[in-house]
Order: sequence, then structure tokens, then C-alpha cells
Amino acid sequence: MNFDDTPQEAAFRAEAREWIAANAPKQYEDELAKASLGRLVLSGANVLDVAKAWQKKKADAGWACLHWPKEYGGRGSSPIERVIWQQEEGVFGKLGRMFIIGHGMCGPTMMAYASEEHKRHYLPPLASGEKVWCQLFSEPAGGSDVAGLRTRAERDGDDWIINGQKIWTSGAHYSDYGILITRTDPTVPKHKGLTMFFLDMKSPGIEIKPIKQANGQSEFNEVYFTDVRIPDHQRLGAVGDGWNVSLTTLMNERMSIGASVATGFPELFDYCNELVIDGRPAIDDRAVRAKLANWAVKASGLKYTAFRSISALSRGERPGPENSIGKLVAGSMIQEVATYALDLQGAAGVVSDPAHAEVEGKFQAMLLRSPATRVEGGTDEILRNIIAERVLGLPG
Amino acid sequence: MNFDDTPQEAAFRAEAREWIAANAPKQYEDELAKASLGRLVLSGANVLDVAKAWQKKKADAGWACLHWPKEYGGRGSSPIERVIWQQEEGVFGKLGRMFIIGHGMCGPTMMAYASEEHKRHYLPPLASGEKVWCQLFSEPAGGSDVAGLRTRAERDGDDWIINGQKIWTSGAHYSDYGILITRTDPTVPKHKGLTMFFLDMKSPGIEIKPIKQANGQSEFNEVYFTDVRIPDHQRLGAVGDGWNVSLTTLMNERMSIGASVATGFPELFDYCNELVIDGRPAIDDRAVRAKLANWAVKASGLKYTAFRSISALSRGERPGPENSIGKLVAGSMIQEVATYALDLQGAAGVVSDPAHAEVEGKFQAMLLRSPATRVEGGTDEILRNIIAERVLGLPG
Amino acid sequence: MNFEFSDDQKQLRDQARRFLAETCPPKAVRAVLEGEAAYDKALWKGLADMGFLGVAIPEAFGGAGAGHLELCVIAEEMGRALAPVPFASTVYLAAEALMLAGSEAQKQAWLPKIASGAAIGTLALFEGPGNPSPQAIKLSAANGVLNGVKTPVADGAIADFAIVAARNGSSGRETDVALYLVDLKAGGVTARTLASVDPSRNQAELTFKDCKGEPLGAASEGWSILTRVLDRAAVLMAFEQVGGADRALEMGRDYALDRVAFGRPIGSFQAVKHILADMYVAATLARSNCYYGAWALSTDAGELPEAAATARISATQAFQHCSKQNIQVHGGMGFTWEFDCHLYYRRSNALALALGSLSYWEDQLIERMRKKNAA
Amino acid sequence: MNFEFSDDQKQLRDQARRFLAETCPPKAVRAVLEGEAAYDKALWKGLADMGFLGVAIPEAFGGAGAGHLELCVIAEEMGRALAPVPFASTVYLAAEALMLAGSEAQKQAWLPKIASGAAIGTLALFEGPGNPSPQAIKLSAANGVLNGVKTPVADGAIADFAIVAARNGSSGRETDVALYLVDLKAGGVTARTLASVDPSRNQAELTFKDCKGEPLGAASEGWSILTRVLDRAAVLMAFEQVGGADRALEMGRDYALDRVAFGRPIGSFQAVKHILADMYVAATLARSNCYYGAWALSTDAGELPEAAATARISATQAFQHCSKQNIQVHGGMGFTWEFDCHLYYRRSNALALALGSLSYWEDQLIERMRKKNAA
Repeated sequence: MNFDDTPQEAAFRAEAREWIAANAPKQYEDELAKASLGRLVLSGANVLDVAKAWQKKKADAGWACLHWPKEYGGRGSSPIERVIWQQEEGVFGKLGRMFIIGHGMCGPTMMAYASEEHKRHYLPPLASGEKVWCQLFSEPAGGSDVAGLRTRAERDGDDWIINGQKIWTSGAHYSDYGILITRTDPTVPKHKGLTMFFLDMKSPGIEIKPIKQANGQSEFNEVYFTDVRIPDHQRLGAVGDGWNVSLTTLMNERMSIGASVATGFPELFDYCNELVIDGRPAIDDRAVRAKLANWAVKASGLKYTAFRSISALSRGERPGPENSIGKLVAGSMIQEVATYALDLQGAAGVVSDPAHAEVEGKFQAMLLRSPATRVEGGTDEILRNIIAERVLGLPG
Repeated sequence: MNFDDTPQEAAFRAEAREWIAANAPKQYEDELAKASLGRLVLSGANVLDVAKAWQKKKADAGWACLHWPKEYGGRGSSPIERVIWQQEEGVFGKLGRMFIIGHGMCGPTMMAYASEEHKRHYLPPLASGEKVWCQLFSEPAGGSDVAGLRTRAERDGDDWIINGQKIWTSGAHYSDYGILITRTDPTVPKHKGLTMFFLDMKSPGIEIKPIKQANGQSEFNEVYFTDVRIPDHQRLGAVGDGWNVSLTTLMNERMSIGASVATGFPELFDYCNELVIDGRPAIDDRAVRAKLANWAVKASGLKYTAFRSISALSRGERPGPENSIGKLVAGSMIQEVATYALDLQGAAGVVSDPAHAEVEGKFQAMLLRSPATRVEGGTDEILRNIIAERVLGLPG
Repeated sequence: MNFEFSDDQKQLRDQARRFLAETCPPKAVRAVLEGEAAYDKALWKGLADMGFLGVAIPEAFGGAGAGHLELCVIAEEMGRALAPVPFASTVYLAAEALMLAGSEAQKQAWLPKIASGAAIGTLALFEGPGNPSPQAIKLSAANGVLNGVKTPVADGAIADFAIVAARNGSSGRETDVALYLVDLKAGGVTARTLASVDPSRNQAELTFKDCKGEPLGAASEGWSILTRVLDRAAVLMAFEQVGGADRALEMGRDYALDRVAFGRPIGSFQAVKHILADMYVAATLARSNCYYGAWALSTDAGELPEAAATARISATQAFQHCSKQNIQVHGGMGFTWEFDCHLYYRRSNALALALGSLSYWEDQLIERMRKKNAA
Repeated sequence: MNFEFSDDQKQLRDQARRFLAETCPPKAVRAVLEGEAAYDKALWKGLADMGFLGVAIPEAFGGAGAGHLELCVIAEEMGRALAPVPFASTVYLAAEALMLAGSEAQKQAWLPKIASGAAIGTLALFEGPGNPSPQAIKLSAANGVLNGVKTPVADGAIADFAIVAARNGSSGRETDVALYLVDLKAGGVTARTLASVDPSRNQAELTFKDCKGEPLGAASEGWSILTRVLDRAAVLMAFEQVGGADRALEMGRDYALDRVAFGRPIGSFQAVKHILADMYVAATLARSNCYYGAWALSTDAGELPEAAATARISATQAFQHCSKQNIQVHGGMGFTWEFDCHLYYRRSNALALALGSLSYWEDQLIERMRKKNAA
């Protein structure tokens, strides 16, 4: 049991570190370091542009989607090299947020089900961030229930004609392509009769409406399909096999989200080290300590659980549903942490204005964004079902 | 909104106080005051005998089962007078624990379903504690599922013949009578085909085996029935109507338990006022205060929720399933309280020996008894279902 | 014992609920939330006309003279409706302070205006992060001239007058704190509105520069008056919080009955049932504690300090829990701007901090119980 | 990075699990629980024969010299099996103290006996209620003669020797605390067994009367040695706790699959599923924290103080949570003496207090993180 790099790993780390030092957008380092859930501001720059530029730069130098095969725009790296890269990329990794769905879900699904020709055509620009992808799964009537999907795909010669509506599509408004699950046969039971496609988000008949969130931001969209045509060669997996295709995708979502999900603890711990309450450092208050200790061991437990998954990966084992715990634990924890941070500020905690609030309103933004973390990519209840059924083997 | 006695109530309180002062078994007052969950010791006396003697004394003077009609051994008091009596009886009320099932469940069921002749015969000695009653509902295969009962009752002339097994019968080993739910018709759906009886616990064919509990005590029993005869006139309610009869009984159980259930908070608060940790009073430790405050408001909330039910009673309203919250909240709370009390003692918290443990091992006894409170009389899960379905109207 | 509101009080509640259902629908709350106005003037006027603003103000001062139980009833309904008006600042804080410590002239000057809706009042206590404490008060008062900054002040940008806690001594004891009544329109005070987690209520920073204030109550008793005002306000706000908690529970329950997933209403899933059951438990415990607080408030009982802290903690927990879990029951839709869930979530977190944080009140409760126990 | 036990270590785990399944079934635990013996002598002998007692003791002192990762593996299995033997006292505390601070002669005198099962050791630290602290140590040492009372001492009534924390100065500083090695069979010490919440492990009060003790380590360094011993023991005990937590989870899972109510296995009810899912989460987080602790322990890393406190807190919470919820999943049967649920419940609560309470370790963790952060 050790954290030591092998010689090869050490060499890889050195190379990565050197390249990052020479090429990362240093001018945004501080703002990225301060970024936390619900708050990422780059003064005088559009986050999207900065993110795309950084991703392209990485791709040109062979640092994008490291674990993907070279021919698809990756580097053919081992899982452990990918982790080393993430460690070295540090705060600049936060720029990758807009690519999580594309790289974490769409890419793997394309790799598993698309034709070789399509893979070589579509994956490299996805890896380089030149093309952004989204996933179109959830529907207004569906919620957590993917099997209850209604969006229809009807065969018409070599094409399929899509009609229906999707919701909670993150980044649809800046996406170039998307993977879409549809119902191709309404006559068979719910889980059957589904089929997966990928499509051009600029196709005629697609209408995208951003959803204004409770915290005022808009990360998600409603997407309406009216007689949208998709050529059959953009089908992913067999007709009627969409459910199985989607399981791969969703598990990848939970893994990617689970791996990257924030707990808010580091921010709270730093804050408590600065904050003075009634003339005493907050960190010396026994009540504060009791709270911090409980969150500290959760945050630590998540960190080392991820390390264990990485070790499993590097031994060639495929991480299973146990990764669901990351988001399950962190989702409610970050909400409690934000609430407590405001509590520590007293009446002043109500102020969210970055110019006047404590630590630029970081925790107020976190509080208002956090309810979504317990829902997006599987609600707490769904995640507990997954653990109970797929890990503990309880009946579905 | 007021706590004031009306003139009649004040008069009643004065009369009760005077009688109790003159007649209560004062010699046990201190030990009763110290008693808490899992621990009731009366030096040099059998609790059962002391309890029966006190109950008989109360009955002779007309202070037993106050809200019951006079002709059945009660006093015909109003609900509010019953509450005033409980307030005045104070710690001596703890002696009534062994009568809770009989007075809280069996009595009301008899009153609702027994013949007038039976009521006049059986209820007065039940009220006076000369006869102790138990309830025979749960079965090994059943658990929380009363509808899945298997104990058979077969008609034989004017009698019914009982075969089967019951479990979790509290006090069966010292009970004279019991109410028993049986299956009289296995051919109809689960909830139908059940019939309720009352029977003499000394009937031939009854075998009682005490269940040794996790904490070493034995409050509950297994009861085996082999060709036990019950005359049909001891049937409660119509044949096949046992399910409805049991609902009345069970709701009474939840009410009586809910009303009397302990939270452990008063004991913990007193303890924290005495305890000194690292040279400082525990009560001044901010971490301790945060814990205490959360339990304090729960204990207070339960107290005043009970007061609201009492007010509803005295307005003639029948308290509903909302009383389920008493046990739901207190059950897990008392376990947390006991665990925390041991935590405050540090390594010494492991010692349970009354001669050497803190406060005579009160909290150690509480810790070991507390797991049962979340199960007996409806598990936490069943109680949440009841609240969701019967109070909030969610589908069953 | 009768631990319940009277039939008259229940009628008042129904009347207030009907009135607010008509005059304060969610879109009225959103109008203020989205910045169309600093508060709902029409609603404020309507509350005055209904006699709700002065329900606990004696008739001699233009009120209805009904009493504090009636005010608790109104407060609960204001919470259910998330009324976007300076009710708490004006009625729980300013009016209570005046009735507790104001001179005859001061009462005559302001209470009738409060009752008629002509004047908005508030309490200027906090000076940045921290808990209420005499030491935290730096704003100075030198022979009635105030200099310093108060932030945040609820409704500070829309208030006509404020009760200001100031330091007019240097003994380091709480007797250094005195209260002043300041006419905010008379100059010397500049207000800046601050963005907050609940924009449906105004929060502001008030800067006092050589500002005249007239003493409210005895100079040395400022802090003890303040403590009593905060306790009284804590009970009233607790009712507002319980009203919000109950409404959030109803919203979740209704959605769970309505929304279908996996072919069943989601309310038929045990996980959802148990979330709602726990919300009900929290709301019920809080309501019962509030009744205790209402009794103590209306009878000015010696138990008020404990009862107020108990109601405050319990109601804060219940509203935060119910508004948070209501979003969870709603799933993704609960996190949309369009659904009203976030209005309750925002308000629950704002009210949790007004009058001082949960941690502060937890500490206060045990300190008060300890003192009583030692006595 | 390889954050996992090696294949050899996994084989050792399987070997230990098989051995304990045979030699330490629940009825062996019950035999001690019900007072038939103070500990399981046959099992103790077997553990020695397997080389488990000396797994981390250097070969030069009669051990296997394998190392602490291997000891962590064994500790987890001892926890799963609730082994009713003085393993923690002897191996985590006494042996670690000797290896850290013992003289060559002391190591030669006792470590081989520990490895062979010939000697049971323990740490005599606590003197009644309270947290570990230099001030709490009153037992006096005047030129090597000890007088005072230690309680509770785990396995105190069956131990052959004890490491005793004593006060041999009056500066009021932690340097007043010195450690002494005491042969408990050499007279001067009387032991009284105390009934405890987990009778499957011995707890005793030790009274020292003019008792000879030989210094262990430098006189002034007693407390700093003790702190390091407690940190090392915390990691090892955390593995024992995680082993217990995992077993409690398995018991609950198996019962939920087996038990039928309302016509379905109770494991098909969402409420039961979610209880078990939360048990799994707690056990998994604790295991991961334990791995971190194992790494720090085996490499003597600078992170050990933090890692030990983290593992200790996390594992204590997980074992208490899982053993408690296992009873809940079992319903009434879980509260019977006959079912094994209470054995785990008792052990989880006993281990939560050994080495100091959860509150103590929580405070330690943040204090250590604060120091590191300030550095």
C-alpha cells in the first residue's frame, strides 16, 4: 500500500508538470482556485472560450482525454496516468466542467457503439473541445424513470424521424452534437423498444430553451424535436437495445460526477481558520470542531474511496456502482456545509453580494446551487436503490 | 391558550394531591425517581407486588383507570382529569408500566366489543390490577405484518380451538387474561378471515416461554397454543372482523406508548449539569450545548404535542395517527442520548456495574435497552408509513 | 388547560389566509424577488386596512388591541404566503421595542403610523458577521449623535425609522449599550441595498454620520431591552417559519400525489413517503414548541426566554428542513426558477439568520436552562 | 500509487478468516460473554500458533516480522469475529509501546512472550471518567514506586504486565507523565473485574499499592510516547471496527434477503434498502479512511496523527451505525439474546470508548489539522 510513483509514473508526472507550467492560462489561476459550486467567474473573459482554448491546447500537445486511444484524439494512457494528470492539472481542471458530459458519457458511448468511421471522424474534435457534446435522456414525464421515455423515433427509409421533448440537457445551447435515447417501439414493455442515436444539434427541427434555475443560472435546457431527421448510420447499438446502451452511459455519468463532486469541506475548513467569532478563532470553538470533524472524515473517506477505485482501475478492474456513493455523500454534505457556513456568519450570512458578503459570497452561491446536486445524475433515492440492488444484491 | 386549571380542575387536582400524599408508597419514591429506560430496581421488594398493591389501593379509593366508566372500575373522569392525575401521581406512575397493555389496549378493546356481562365481570379487576392482561398479536412469521397471521381458530360447537404460536407478548408470564387475534378463514384474502377473542391465560394447552432480550432482561414471551379452547362468547367483534378490532387496539397501543415514551433528555441534562470534563463543567462545553439544544427542542416538542392532543381530547376530538410521532422521535433519540452520555464519560463509559459506573449505570442500561424502543409497538418504518398514509394521505 | 387557539383566533387565521391567498399569490412574491419593487406596497396597505399591522398594538395607539396570540396567528399566515413586506421588522421588532421601552410621546408618534401602514420600522442591531452581543456593538452614540455602520438591516432601505443599538459608554459592560430611535428620513443616514439569498425581502447597510437619535428607554438598559425584544420577536418569527414549513410540506405532499414515475405516483414510494413523514414530524414538533412560545409571550411568563429560544430553534430547523426536502421531492423541477420551491428555500435560510443564527440560539437555550437549573 | 493490500496480504486475510471461522464462532464469543471464562484461552493459543500475535513483532524478538499492514489485516478479521481475547490490549497497546520505547532488555523480556501467547499485556491509562490528558493522571510514581488506581483497564484482570502512565513530577506540564512497565504478577497490584456493556472482553479496576515499576522510555517523554502509542492503536482498532461493521452489514443484508413480510422479502422494501445502503456507505468511507491510516502507520508518515484520528472517528461511527441498524433491520428478533446482533452492538459501543471517546478524537483531529494548516 503506497502513494509512490513508479519510475514511469514519476517520469510522466514530471513531463506533465513541465508542460502545464509552460502552457496553462496562469492569468486565471487565482480565480479558478477560488471557484466553488455555483460560482466560477473569470474577469474579462468568457469561461466557455477560455475552456475551449485550454482544451485545444492540451489536445494539440497530446494531453486531452488521456485514457482514450491515440487514433480517437487521446493519448492511450493508463488510468493511473490520467489520475496523475488530474493531480498536476489542479485548478485548471475546473475548466473541463463543460466537457464532462461529452468526455465522460458521450465519448465512451460512441467508442462502445459507433462505427469505426464515425469514431475517427467525431471523437478527435470531441477530445479537443472543438466540438461540444450533450446527452438527451431525461423527459418531462420521466424524471428518474428512463424506462418511461416517450420521445418517438420512426423509421423513414434510411432515416429516423424524431418527435418529442427532452429536459435537463446540460449545455445543449452550446453543444454541437448529442446522444439521444428514443422510443422506436411503443408496443413492447417499457425497457424494451428504446433505441440510441447521436445527432447534430444544429439539425432542422431542434428547438432549445434554457431552463432558468432556482439559483438564477441556466446550465440545463429543454430540447424540442419536431420531425428531426437522423440517418440510420448514426444509430448507437441495435434497434431496441437503447436501454442497455443507456446503462453504460449513465454509469459513466455517475462515475464522472462522483469522482469530481465537491463536498465544500476544504472551503469551510479554510474559512474557519480565518473566521473570528465573539473574539475567538472559530476553529477553537468546540461546537465548530465537532461539526468540522464529522465532515472532515467524510471528505477524507470519499477521497480515499476514489483512490481505491483508481487502484482497482490500474489493476484492470472495472469500477462498479459502488462509485455511486461519491455523489450520494457529497450531495447532501455540501448543502449542509453551505448552510453551516452561513450560520457561522450570523445575520450577515444572508448577504450574497460578492462585494459585501463574507469570502465573496462563496457559501451563499454554494447554498443556492447545492439542492441540484442531490438530483442531477440520479437522485439520492435512486443512488441508494442502485447501491442496495447492484452492490448489496437486494431484490429490485 | 393557557395551562390554568378551571375551578373544577383545581379542585380535582387538590383532592388527588392530598390522597396521593397520604397513600403513595413513599419508601420507593427515590428509587422510582431514578428509574429510567431499562432500569427499575426497588431494593428489597418485588416490583410486580409493589405495583399491584399501589394499583389496588388506587382502585379501592376510585383512582384507577380514571377515564373508564364507574361500573367498569373507573371514575368516569374527563380526559383532562386523567392528565391531571398523571401529573400528580408523578414518579409513582412508573409503577403502572406493567398495566399499560391491559389498561391501554385490552380494556378499550373489551369496552368496544365485549358483552355487557363480560365487561362488568372482567373490567373491574383489570382496572384494580388484581388481574393482569396481555395482548397476543405478533407471530414469528409476521413481524410488522399483522395481516399475515397464521394462528388458527377452528369452530367446534360453542367453542373455538386454537393452534399456533404468538411472540413478543409482553408480560404473558404474569398475565391472567389476554386478547388474541386468530385466523378463522384461510380461504379469504389476508386482511379478511381474522377473528379476535379474549381468553384465560391459564387455559390448558397454553405454554409460555420468556424471550431473553439482548440486554439480558425478559419482558416478552413466546406463547404456544395447542388445542386451546375458547368459548364463542369470548369472541370480540364479528367472525372475520378481527382486523378492524385490532386496528383500534394497535392505535391505542401507539397512543399509550407514544404518550409515555421516554427521551432520556432530562437524565442527560441533569448529568451534564453535574459532570466535569477536563476541569470544566460539561454544560459549559459548546459542543455539549449544541447536542443538548437539539435534543431539548425535540423533548419539548413532544411534550407540547402531547398537550395539544390532550386539548383535542378535552374538546371531544379523537386523537388520530399523528400520535405516532411520539415513539418515532423518542425511540431513536433515547438511543442517541444514551450513546452520547457514554461518550461524555470517556473510556469509563464502558463500565455498567451500578456500583462503579457513573450515575449507577443508568445510561449503560438505557443504551442496551434502547434498540427495542424503535421496534416495539410498530417499527420506525411502519410509523413513517402510518404518518405518510393516514396523516398526509399518500397512497398505501 | 387549553393548549390551542380559540375559535375567534381560528376565524382570524382563516380570514388572514383568505386575504393573503387573494392579495399575495406567488407572483406577488416574485415581483419583489425579481426587483420590480422593494416591497409590495399594495399588500402593505391591505394589511393595514385589515387591521393586521396593529393587531397587538393597544387601541389607545391606533391598534386593534387584540393581543399577541392574534399576532402569532397572523405571523403564521404571513410565513405561509411568504409575504414580501417589512412585517417582521416593523411589527415584531420596531413596534415591540416601542411598546416595551418607548415613552408616551414616542408611542404616540410611531405606533399609530405602524398600525395604519404609514410608517415602516426596523431594528438596526448587527454590524457585520457575528452573534448578537454587547461587545459587537461599535456604533457610537455621543450625547445622542450616532456614528457608525449597521449591516445587514432587514428592510433598512425602505424603513422610515429604526431602533438603533449604540455604544455610549466604555465600561466594557453591557450597560454601555443604549437604544436610540432614529427618523431615517431626517438625514444623517445613508442606506445601501445589499443583494441577499432572499431578494423577496430587503436587506441594507445603513451608514450613520453625525446622525441625531433620541434615546429609547433608560440609557443603561439598552441591552436588556434588546434581549427582551429579540425573545418576543423570536416567538413571532417562529410562527412565520412554521407557516412556511407547513406550506412547503403541503407542496411536497401535493406533488408526490400528482407526479407519476415508474408508472406510480411517486408518493407511493416508501422513500418519498418517509421524506414527507419526517417533514411532518419536524413541522409538528416546531408548531407545538411555537404554541408554548405563544403562551409565554402572551402571558409574559417567566418561561419566555427558554420558550422563545426553543420555538426559534425548532421552527428554524423545521422550515429549513421542509423547504430543502420539498425541493428533493420535486426532483429537477424543484430546482427550476419557475417552480415556487426555491422561494421557500430562500426564505427559510434568510429567516434562519435574522435575529441571530441557529448556533447562537442553541447556546442561548442551554445557557438559560442552565441558569434556571442552578437557581 | 497502489492503494490496496497486496495479494500476499489478501491471502493472509483469507487464512485468518478461515481460521477464525473455525475457532471463533459466535458461541465462543458467548462463552466469554456469559462468564464461562475471562477470555478464550484456546483461541489465544491458536492465534499464537498461527503467528498472528507477533505478526508485527520483529523476528529478533520472536515475531514474524511481517509488518503493520499485515497486522491491520489480522485486526480486521478479529473485529469480524468479535474475538473474545486480549488482542488489542496486548498487541496494539503493550507491544507497540514496547517497540516504540522499550529498552533492549524490556523487549527481550516481553515481546517473545507476547508473540508466543505466553504473556498478556495492557495499557493502564485511565483513572475514571474523562478524556486522555496529562492532567488526568494522578497515580503517583515516587522513585519507581507506584500508588493509585487505574480504571477501567481493558483486560486488566487477565494481563500479566501493564504499561502504566504515572505522575512523577509536579510542574503541571505533560513532562510530569512517565511510563512504567509493571509485572502484575509480582505483587502490589490488585485487580477487580468490572461489569461492562460488552462482557465478551474483560474490564477491570487496578489498584497499585507501593508497587514496583520499571521506567519505560525517558521519564519526561511519557506523554509523547503515549500519544504515539494511542495513534498507532487507533489505526489498528479502526480496522477491528471496520471488520465488525462489515459483518453487521452482511448480517442485515442476509436477513433482509431471507425474511419475508407482507408477502415479500423485507429487502425489497425501499425503507430497508436505504437503511442498508447507508450502512454500506458508512462502512465504505471508514474502510477507505482505514487504508489511509494503514499507509501512514506502516510508513510512519508525518500524516499519522491526522490519519489515525480520521480512521478512528470514521470507523467508530461506522461500527456503531451498522451494529445499531443491523438490529433495526432484524426487527424484534434483532433484540433477542439468541440472535448475534447484540454481540456486535455491545462490541461497537465498547470499542467506541476504548482509547478515548469519539468527541475526544474529533477534537484531536481538528486540532491536528489546525496545527498543520498554521504551520
